[in-house]
Amino acid sequence: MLEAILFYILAAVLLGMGLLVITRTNPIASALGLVAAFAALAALYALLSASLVAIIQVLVYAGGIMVLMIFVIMLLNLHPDDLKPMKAQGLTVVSALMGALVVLGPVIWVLSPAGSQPPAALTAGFGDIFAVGDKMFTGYLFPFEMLSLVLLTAIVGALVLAKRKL
Amino acid sequence: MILSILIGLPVLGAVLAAFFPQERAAKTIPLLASATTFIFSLLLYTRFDPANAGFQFQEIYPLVPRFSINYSLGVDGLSLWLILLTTFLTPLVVLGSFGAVTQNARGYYACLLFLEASVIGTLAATDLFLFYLFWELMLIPAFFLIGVWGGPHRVKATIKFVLFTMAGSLLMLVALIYVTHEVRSFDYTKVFDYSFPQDVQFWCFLAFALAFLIKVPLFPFHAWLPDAYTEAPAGGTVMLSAVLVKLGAYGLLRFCIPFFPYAARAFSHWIMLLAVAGVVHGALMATLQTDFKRLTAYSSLSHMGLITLGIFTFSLPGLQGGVVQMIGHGVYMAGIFLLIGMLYQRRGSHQMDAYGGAAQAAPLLAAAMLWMLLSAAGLPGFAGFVGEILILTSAYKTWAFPALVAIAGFVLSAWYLFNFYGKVFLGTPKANPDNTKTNRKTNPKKDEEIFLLPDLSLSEGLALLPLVLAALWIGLNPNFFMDPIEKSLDLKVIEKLKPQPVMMDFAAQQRRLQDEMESNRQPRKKNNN
Amino acid sequence: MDTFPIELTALLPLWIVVGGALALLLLEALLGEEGRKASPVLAGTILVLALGCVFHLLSLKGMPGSLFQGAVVVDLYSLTLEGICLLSALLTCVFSASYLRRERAVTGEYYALILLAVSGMFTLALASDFLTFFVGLELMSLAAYVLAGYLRVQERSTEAALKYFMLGVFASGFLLYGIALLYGASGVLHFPDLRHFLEQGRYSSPLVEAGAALLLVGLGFKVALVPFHGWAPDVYDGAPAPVAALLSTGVKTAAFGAFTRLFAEAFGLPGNWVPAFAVLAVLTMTLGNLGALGQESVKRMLAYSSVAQAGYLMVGLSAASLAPADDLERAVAFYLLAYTLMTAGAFGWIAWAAGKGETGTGFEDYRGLGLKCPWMAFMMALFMFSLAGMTPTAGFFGKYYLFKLALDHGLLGLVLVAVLNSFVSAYYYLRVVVFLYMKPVEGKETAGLPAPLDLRVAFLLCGLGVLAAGFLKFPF
Amino acid sequence: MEIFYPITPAHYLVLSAVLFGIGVAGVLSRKNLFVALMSLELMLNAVNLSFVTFSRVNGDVTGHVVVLFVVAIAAAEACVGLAIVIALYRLKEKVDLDLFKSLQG
Repeated sequence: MLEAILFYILAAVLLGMGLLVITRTNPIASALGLVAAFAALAALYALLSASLVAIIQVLVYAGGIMVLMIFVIMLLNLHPDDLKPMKAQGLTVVSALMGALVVLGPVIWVLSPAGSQPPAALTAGFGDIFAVGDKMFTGYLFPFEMLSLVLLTAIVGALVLAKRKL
Repeated sequence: MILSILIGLPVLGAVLAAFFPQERAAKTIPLLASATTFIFSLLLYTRFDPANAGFQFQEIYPLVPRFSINYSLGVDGLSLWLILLTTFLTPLVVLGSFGAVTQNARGYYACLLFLEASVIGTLAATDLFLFYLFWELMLIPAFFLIGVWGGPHRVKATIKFVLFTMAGSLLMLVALIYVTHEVRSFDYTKVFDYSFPQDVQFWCFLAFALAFLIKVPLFPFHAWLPDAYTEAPAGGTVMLSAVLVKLGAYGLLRFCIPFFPYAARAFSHWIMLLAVAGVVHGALMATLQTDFKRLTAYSSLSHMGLITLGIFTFSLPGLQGGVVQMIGHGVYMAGIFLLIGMLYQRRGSHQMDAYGGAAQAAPLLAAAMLWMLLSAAGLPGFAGFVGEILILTSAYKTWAFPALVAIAGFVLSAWYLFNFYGKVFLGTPKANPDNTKTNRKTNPKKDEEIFLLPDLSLSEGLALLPLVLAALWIGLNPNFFMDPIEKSLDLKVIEKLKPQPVMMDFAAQQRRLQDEMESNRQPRKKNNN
Repeated sequence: MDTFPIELTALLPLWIVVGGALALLLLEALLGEEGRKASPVLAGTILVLALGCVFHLLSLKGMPGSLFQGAVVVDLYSLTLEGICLLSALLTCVFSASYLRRERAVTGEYYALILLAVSGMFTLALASDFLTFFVGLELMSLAAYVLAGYLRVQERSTEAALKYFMLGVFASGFLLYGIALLYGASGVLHFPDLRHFLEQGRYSSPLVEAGAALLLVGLGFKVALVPFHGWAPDVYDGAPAPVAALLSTGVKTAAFGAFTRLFAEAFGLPGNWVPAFAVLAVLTMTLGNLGALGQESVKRMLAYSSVAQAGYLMVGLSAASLAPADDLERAVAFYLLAYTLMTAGAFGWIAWAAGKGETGTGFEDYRGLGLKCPWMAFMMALFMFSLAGMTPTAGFFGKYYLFKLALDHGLLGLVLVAVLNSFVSAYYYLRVVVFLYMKPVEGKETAGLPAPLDLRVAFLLCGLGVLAAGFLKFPF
Repeated sequence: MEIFYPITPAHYLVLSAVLFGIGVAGVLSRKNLFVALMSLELMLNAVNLSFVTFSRVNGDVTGHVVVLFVVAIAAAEACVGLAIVIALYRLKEKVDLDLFKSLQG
């Protein structure tokens, strides 16, 4: 019962904040909405016994990516006139939302065996740093190495695109 | 090796001509290369064994081993004369273009030689894939020849030509993939021996025939021809009319009919009707033209209709007539178009109105033209006669109606050809349009210069002489051409067309092929070990 | 060394390229101006070295198969894809060298980014599980976004980067969702495990289908299949021409190569994908060609043409669930090789001929160029003939193998549509040749453009490759 | 009431699908670059939720590994995306997608 109450509260926060993100004119408001949504997500991860992921979500997303984004928004210091309010695009939003609901939701709801089966019994330490780390550094060592190159590329790319002189 | 050398020599000539730094050498190199090719190709005739209906001078090397595509060449009665015709005409075209082509001459000759090589390759290929490679390859030099050195509307003409030809060949490619997948081999003789089920025959025949009939061209598919012939430079028109369109007829004889005899018989009446429609349409259109190059283009269309008619009689005289007419048509059309090019070079016009009384100024040119026109009109003793008579008589025996209509078309052809001759070469001389009225004020000239129409130069005469002699030789001694090919035509086309007494069971045939493949594979494995 | 070496050496080309990227960055940082000048040479050397390494590995017997606990698979197919990507990158480097000098925008980072993109391509070509696949795709794409916007003082370049980035990440979202659903259904990420799972037929939900469909949408965006192609013409047109060469060849090769492996090896379900792929193929070819028909800029025409070319590949891929994986991979790999040679060549040619700031990319700008620079123009004509699929060029052989594959498995209607399309495409490809050689020069005579030696060598190799590729022995 | 309680993995999946839909709608409808970027982040996070849920269902932490990878990649993407925004801002002084029309046609 507790899980259900928590789930519904978190889901409401998540979706509400998500809608906030895509409807606000001021990007700062959107960004704050996104932070809140990420926090709700982290809590949901915790509900799903993914402790490490929940922590990382807060640290990296809310703590890293969002700070970067807000920093850039502040840096560019946009004039409020530059930020046009949402025009008559409500229709697009509604249709996209309806599309997602109509197509994806029921497909998963009705057809997923996961929907009806009880979840697997968990081993001790499921989702903690040891279990995840063990998996990451054995079966997924190669993509992990390549991930370092992704970050390198991002750094070099940002440098190339944003530095003053070519 | 003879055939490879025959393909290689023009390619070598083309490359040398294109790379040689001096423009002067650009003329001698192509001439040397093409003349050598011709002399070398005579070996084909001297060593050809008329008693053998199969392929001779065979060469086989693997080309794409994984798909068992081979570089395999061979010559039989069907292709012998067409190869010789090609090698015979190319040096003459080179020689005849000396005066006409002044801009980017190196590229022009390179294209010409390249075209020759690909034509020889097409005629000599005995692997279906290789055939297709060469067949499509012809398009590229022809595209450049018309498009770069052609007349004012050359771009439209060359695009039309390429797209028409491509449309046909792409469908043929699909059929070719299908056929070779069915037979599991690209080898000509393997496909030749295979008998396809009837519905396959229908569709594949249509796909193959479309490609070849566009090239010939048969009546409703001829829209590219008048433009391409008119806009191409003289040498290009010669190659088109004398050599390239023959490949359409050759394709019918070589692939379409023997591969799909059942469908060929079923469609033969339709094609005969269309062929005759082409004869009449070409003749009628020719009478309406004021541009004599266009007139000749339509007359060529008309004559090609006759050749198609001869082929689809499916009788030995008709086929022989068709082949002889191909050679004859090649020779006299080459002559006529070269002469037209020479006239154009002197006056800059293809309009009959711009000329008149040219025979007085240039008697040799007029005589050569008359000679060629007589051949074209089918006067006895000249190149056009034998083929025509053979085709018309055998067509009459097969189906009287189209033959009679075709004869009517031929009477018309004499009329428009001589009308053309009369307007251009007889009557009172007319002034060169370049020098009339407005031009005369700014650029006063003497009267002689106004009517100036110089006679043949040495190189032009040399280019025409062999054609004049050949036109007579074909007319006087047609057996020289018909005898060596009789056996091949008989065994490769006519025999195949006879209704098969017992159609082999399809499944059994597949099994036999598979067994054959297995047995082929095993000894090879042993060799590897 | 006759048999295959162990894990690390089997991935040697990758290590060489990664090391090269790091070396270039260090060079730029430590030597500054001097390092900049040397960077194209160094990048070229590294790529040649890696290419040699790939050739050596190809010649060895006994492929190691999967390595790193199934994360990657080294076989003839992946090595061939690596070779094609290296070829594309090498050509891009040569085209870039003179282009960047002309635009005064030489930096070591540019070449480092190319090498990073190549390592992403390698990862993608080698990938044998979804995670590696995704990481490779992102590595490649990130470098590609930046390269597309490299000339950021030009509006068109930055805009291309933006459009590419937005749609690229958008597509990644779908792709990732597809992976999630597949993971949910099967509980595995490795391709062979997924196949095993599907073959057992234990799954009872359309989760797999929904996942695969989302995957298809995501990949469709990445390789620009209609109706997910909207970004491609703008990006290829807006990006600097040498980068467009890389985006339309190397990036596409890796993405398509992995796409093929995914659907040939992971989803080997008979008949399931034929209708979906066939529809995509028909749409992609037809709309790509129709788009190209109306263009007045050669660069933009090439952009649309590369969309259409993806359609021909889809014709072959339609047989994915019918044909043996080997046959399919062979046909696709050969087509990608041919496509890389001719498309990279064509974009490189634009990079050369368009002049400073890429001001001359229209058909009209190339009037009579064939007479001024006959050999360079001839190369472009050769690429056009190859793209149009005329014999004996590589483009013809590529199309032939793909169409043959589809036809052998009974997709006659699809092949007829493809043939019709390739007929239509001949018109606009030949139009380039018409402008080069057959239109009289109007207005003022311009001098022929100078072509540096390295460019000439690159074009010559490209041209020879286009002519000879069909006859060479293919690795597998 | 049965569909609301008890909470099954399907609930999480639907939540994830709706969040994904919101993200897609944001990307499609908003012309402001920052909002578009944030919507892209929403999409990736929605997928992450699916991964974590499936991990729970399968009792296998592979999904968690994927999520960690996605977080890193999302950071890299945000980094490059913001760099592009800055480059654009330097050219135009605006960050509106509508302004960039020179490439259409």
